[in-house]
Amino acid sequence: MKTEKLEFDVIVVGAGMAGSTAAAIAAREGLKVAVIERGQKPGAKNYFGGALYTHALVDIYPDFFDRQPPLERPVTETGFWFLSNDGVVKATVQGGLVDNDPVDAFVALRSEFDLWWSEQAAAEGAFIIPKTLVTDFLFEDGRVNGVKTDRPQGDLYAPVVIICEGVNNLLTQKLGLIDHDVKINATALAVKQLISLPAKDINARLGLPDSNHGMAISVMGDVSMGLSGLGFLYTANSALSLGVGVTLDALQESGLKPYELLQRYLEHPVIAPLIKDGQMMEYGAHLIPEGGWTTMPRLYTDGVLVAGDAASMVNALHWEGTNMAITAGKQAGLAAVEAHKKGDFSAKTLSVYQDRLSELFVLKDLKQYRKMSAFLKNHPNFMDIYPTFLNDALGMFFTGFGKPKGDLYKKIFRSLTSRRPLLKAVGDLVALGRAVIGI
Amino acid sequence: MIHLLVSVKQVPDTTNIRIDPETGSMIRKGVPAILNPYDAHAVASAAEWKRKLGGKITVITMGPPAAEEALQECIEMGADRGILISDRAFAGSDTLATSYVLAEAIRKIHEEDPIDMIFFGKQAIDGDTAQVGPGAAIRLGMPLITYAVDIQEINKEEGFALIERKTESGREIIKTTLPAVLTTEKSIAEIPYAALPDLIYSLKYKPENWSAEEPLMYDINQIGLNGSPTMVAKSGSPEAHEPAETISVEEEGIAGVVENTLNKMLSNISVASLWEELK
Amino acid sequence: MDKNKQVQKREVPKVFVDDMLMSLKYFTDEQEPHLAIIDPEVCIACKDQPCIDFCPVGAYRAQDGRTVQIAVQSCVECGTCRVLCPYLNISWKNPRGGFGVAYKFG
Amino acid sequence: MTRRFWVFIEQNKGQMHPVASELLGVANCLVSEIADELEKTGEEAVVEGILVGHQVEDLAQEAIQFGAERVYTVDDPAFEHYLNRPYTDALIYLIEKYKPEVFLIGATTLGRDLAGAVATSVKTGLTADCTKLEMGPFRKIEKKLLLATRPAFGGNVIATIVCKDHLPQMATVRPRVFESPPRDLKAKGKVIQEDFKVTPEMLAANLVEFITDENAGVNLEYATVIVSGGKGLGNPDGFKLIKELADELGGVVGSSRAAVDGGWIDYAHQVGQTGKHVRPKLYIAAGISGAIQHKVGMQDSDYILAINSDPKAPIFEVATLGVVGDLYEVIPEMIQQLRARKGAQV
Repeated sequence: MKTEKLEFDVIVVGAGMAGSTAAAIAAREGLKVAVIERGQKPGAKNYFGGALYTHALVDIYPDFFDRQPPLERPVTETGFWFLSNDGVVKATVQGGLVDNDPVDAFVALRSEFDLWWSEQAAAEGAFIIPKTLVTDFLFEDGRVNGVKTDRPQGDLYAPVVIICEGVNNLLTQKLGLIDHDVKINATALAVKQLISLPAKDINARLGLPDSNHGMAISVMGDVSMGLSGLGFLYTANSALSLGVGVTLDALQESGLKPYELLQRYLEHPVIAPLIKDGQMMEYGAHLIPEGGWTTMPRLYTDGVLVAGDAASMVNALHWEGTNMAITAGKQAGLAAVEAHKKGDFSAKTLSVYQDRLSELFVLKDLKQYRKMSAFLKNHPNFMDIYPTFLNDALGMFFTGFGKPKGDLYKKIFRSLTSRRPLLKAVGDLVALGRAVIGI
Repeated sequence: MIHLLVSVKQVPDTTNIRIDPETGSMIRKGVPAILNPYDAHAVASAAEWKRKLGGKITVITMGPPAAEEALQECIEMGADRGILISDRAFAGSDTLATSYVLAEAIRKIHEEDPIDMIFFGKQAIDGDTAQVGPGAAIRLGMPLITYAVDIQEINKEEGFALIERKTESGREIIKTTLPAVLTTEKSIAEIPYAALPDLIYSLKYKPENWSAEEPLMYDINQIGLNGSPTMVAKSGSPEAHEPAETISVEEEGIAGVVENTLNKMLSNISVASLWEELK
Repeated sequence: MDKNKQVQKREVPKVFVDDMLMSLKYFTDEQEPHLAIIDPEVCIACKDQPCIDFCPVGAYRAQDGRTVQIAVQSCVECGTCRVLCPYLNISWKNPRGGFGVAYKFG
Repeated sequence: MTRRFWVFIEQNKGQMHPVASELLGVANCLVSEIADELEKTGEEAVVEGILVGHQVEDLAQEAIQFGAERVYTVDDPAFEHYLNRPYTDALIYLIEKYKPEVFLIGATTLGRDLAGAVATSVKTGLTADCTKLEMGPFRKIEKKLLLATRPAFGGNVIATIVCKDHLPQMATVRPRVFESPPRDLKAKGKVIQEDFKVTPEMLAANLVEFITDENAGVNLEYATVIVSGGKGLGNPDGFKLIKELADELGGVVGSSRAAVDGGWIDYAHQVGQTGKHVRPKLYIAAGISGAIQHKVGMQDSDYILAINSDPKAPIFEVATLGVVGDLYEVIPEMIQQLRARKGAQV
C-alpha cells in the first residue's frame, strides 16, 4: 500500500462537460489537475436530449474538428413542433442563417462524447480518476484544502476544488453554498428513449436529404398532457432520440408514470410512424435544473468554485446547458490558474470567476430568464391550449375552401376565445414577453 | 513469498447483447467490454493470499489491444504485473490454440520466476466452454483442480495446497502438489473495493506487450485459424416461438383463472399421468 | 367539410417498466446498496405512495399493498425520489464509485 | 477401417450417470446418419463405450443394454474416485490405440473437466454444451463431419461448429438435453479389459476428504416437476411460497440466475445456460422474465406454465400456457385449489 499524500494544484469533482473543461484549461496552463469521476468511465452517468454547441467546443479546442470528435448528425433543421391531441403544427427553420460551416449545433450521445472530452483533458495533462465518489471536503483552519472519497486512503489535497457534480449537487449543499435541495418547482425529470433505425428510413421519414443533415426539435403541447414540460426529438446517425421532461411538482400532482407519459408521446399519430420498426437501444432518465438564477448557489468561496448543472446553469427554453457548463468550466479553470499565480485562494481572488461569467451569456441569460420557470408554472396553457388552438386555427384556415372567409375567421377566433378569453390570452402573451425580456 | 499467476479475459457483456436481425451476428457497438466476472473473483482470491503470505501476482490476458483495460482492473485489485499477449496472428484462435498461447506464456514466466499457483476463472461468459484452464494445465503437466470454491491452505515450504471444490454430488477437499492449476467459482473470494493509491497506480500502469514473436516465438501452426481445429460453420439467432396462449387475471378474476389453468394443465397427457400418481 | 368528430383524448398506455430496464447496463453493488427507506412505518402510513408512480424506473413497489420496497439495482440515480417523497423518507446517496447505472449511449 | 463412435460412460460409486445412456442413444443416431457413406465405402461403424473406474464390470453390461456394441474398460483402484490426471491419461492411451472418429462426453463437472484436458492432449477440437448433434457434409470435405450446435454469447447466438482434419471430433452434452433410449435387457456386446497402469506422478493431486452436500440432493436435472422462482418474487422469502407449490405437486424448487446472483437461493437450484438443463414433465416459471439464458435451460419441458405480471415477458414465448397476474395472488390460489381437488378424490 502506497501511503504518501495525494497532492494536486486543482481537484475537479465530476468529469462531465464542465469538469473536463475546467481540468483541460487548468492543466494547459501547467497546473497539476486531478478529476474525480464517480462513474465506471467519464460519460457513464451523463444523459441528455440533446445537442452540443459548436461555439463552446471550438472555444476550448480551436482544432476541435481535426480531432475527429464522436458527434452524431449536424443540426441543419431546428424549431418547434406544436402537438395537438392528434396533429402537429411544425414551425422549423433550415438553410439561411442556420446553414453555416461549421454548423452551430451537433446532436451527440453523452457516453461516447464525454469520455472523448475527458480524454482531451487528459491529453492536456489532467489526471482522470474514475470509479471514485467524492463524499466530503477536507479543511485546514476553516478553509477547504481537499476532498474525501469513499475509497480507503481516499483523501486528496489541493488548494482549489472545482465542483462539477451535476444537478444533484449534494456537495454544494453540504458546503452551505446553497440552503436547499433541488427545488421540485424548478427542476424537470426528463425520460428518453434512443430508438435505432436505419439512417435511410430516418432521412426519408423526416425529409432529410442525407445522413449529413439532422434535426433538433422542441416539442410542445400534447406531449406533456398539459403539464408544464417540453418534449424533444433529436436525430442521431442511425437512431432517433425522443423524450419528454416534466417539472417535478407537476409530475407528482399528475400521478403519471414517466415511462407511460413517454410511451404516449411515442404513440402519438405523428410520432409513431417516424419510429416504426425501430429497436429501443436505451431508456434513461435525468433531472434538468430549470431554476437558473433563482436556484443558483454561491458560485465561489474560499478554495472552491461551482460550475455546470451543480450551479443551475441551464437555460431550458433555449435548450442551453452543455455550452453553459463548458463556458463556466473554462472560466473556473482560468480562475484557478490566476489564484495559483497569486498564491492566494481566498473567495476574494476566486470571485473573478463570477465577474467573468456576469459579462458572458451564462449569467446574463440566466438573469434575464429568471422569471421563466415561474412563468411556465403559472401559465400551463402554453402547454396545451395554445398549441391545440394553433393546430385548429391553421387546420381550419387550410381547409376553409369554398366557405365565406368572414365566417372562417370568426370560427378561428371563437376556437381561441372558447378556450381562453381574449383579454386573458393577450395577458398571457404580455407575460411571456416580460418573462423572455426579464422585466 | 509466493508468486501467483491469474489468466484473465476481456469479454463482451453478454447480459446486454443486441443481435443484428439480418446477419445474425452480435452488434458490437455499444456493447461494453468487461473483465470476465469469474476471472475478477480469481484475481480477488490471489490478492487475498498475497496479503496473507506476501509475494506478487502476475496477470496475463490474450486479446485485442483494448484488453489492456481488463489488466488495469486486475492491477487495481492488487496484481503487480500485467502482460497483454496480442497479435493479429492469434485472430480466430479456438480453445485449443488459446490454451497453447497461454500455456507457453506461463511456461516462460515460470522459468524466469517460479509460480506457485495458477488461477483461471471457471469459464468466460461469452464462450462458456470452460476448456482453456484444463487445456493449459495438461500442456504444463501441472495438476488441475476445477470448480474450486475455497483455498484452505497454501504451504510453499512443504509444497502442497488444500483446495475445496464443488461437484454435483458434493464437495471434495483435494490435496495437491505445487505448482497447480485452479479454475475458480465466484464464491472463491469477494471483489475488494480498492484503496485509492492502488486505483491510481493501476491507472498509470502500462502492461507489458507480448506478440507472436516477442519475447516468445510461437509456432504459427498452433495459433490463429491454422492452429484451430474447430470453426463456426454457421451462426444465427435462436428461432423465436410465437407467444403461448395467455389468460389474464384482470379479465377472469383470480379464482376463475386458476380454475381454468388447472383444468388446462391437468388435461395435458404427461401432466395428467403425474397427477394420478400424486393423488 | 368540418371535421367535428369528437376527438377523444388519447389516454396513457400501460407500460411494464422492466421492458425498459432490459436496455440498461448496471454495475450492481451487492454489498452496499445506495438507497434505503428511513422509516418503513412512514410509508405504510403514506396515503398515496406517489414514489410508486413518479420513479422513472419503477424501483418503488408496494409489497402486499402497504410496505414499500426499493429495487435498488434498477436505480438510475436521477434523484427524483429524494425530493418528491412527501415525507423525505428516503436515505439517498450516490452508489459507491464505479457502481450503479452505466449508460452505453446517454 | 472401422469408424468408431465413442461415448464416455461416467460413473460414480458404481452408478452409471444417465447422461451416458442419453449419449449412447445419440451415438446410434449419428451412426444411422452415415449409413449412406458406409454403403458406398464398405466401411463399418460401431458405437463403443469407454468405462473407467474400479470394479465396474456390471456397468459395462448396462452400457451395452443402452446401445453400446462394445465397451472398453480400464479398471484400477486409483480410478475409484475421479481425478483429472489419471482419467485423462487413460483416455489418451485408448484414443491413440483405437483412433475413434467421434467422442461424446457428458457435460457434468467431471465431464467438462476431463474433456478439456483430453482434447488438448490429443490436439483436437472440442465443442462444449451442445444442444444438437448430427453428421452432415461440410464444404468439400469428403466424409460427413460431426455438426455440433451450441448457444454462444450467453445464448443470444446459436452456432454450429465443426472440427475438421482432427480426430476424434469431441463434444460435451448437458444431461437431459437428449432422451435416454429404451434399455434392451437382452442386448449382447463384448467387454474388452484394457490394462493401463496408473503411475504415482499422475496422482500429484489426490482426494483428502469428500463431503456430501445437502443441496446435492436437489436432483433438478431428473425431476419430473419443477417450480421455479425469479427476481419477480421481489425478495428471498418468496421462495417459501414456491416451495409450498412444489411440495403440493411433488416437485423440486428451481430458480433463475438473477435470483442466485442476488444470493436468494443456492446455485444448485439454478436453471439455465450456466445452471442446469432440465426437461421435466411440468415446469412452472413464477416471476421469471425469461431471458434467453434461462429459456435455453428449460424450453424442452413437456408442459410450461408461466406466471408473470408483464404480458410482454419473453417467458411467454416458450410457455405452453401463460397466466398474466401477480404470482402472490395466483400461487396461493393454485395451492388451495390443488388441495381441494386432492381432498375431493381421497
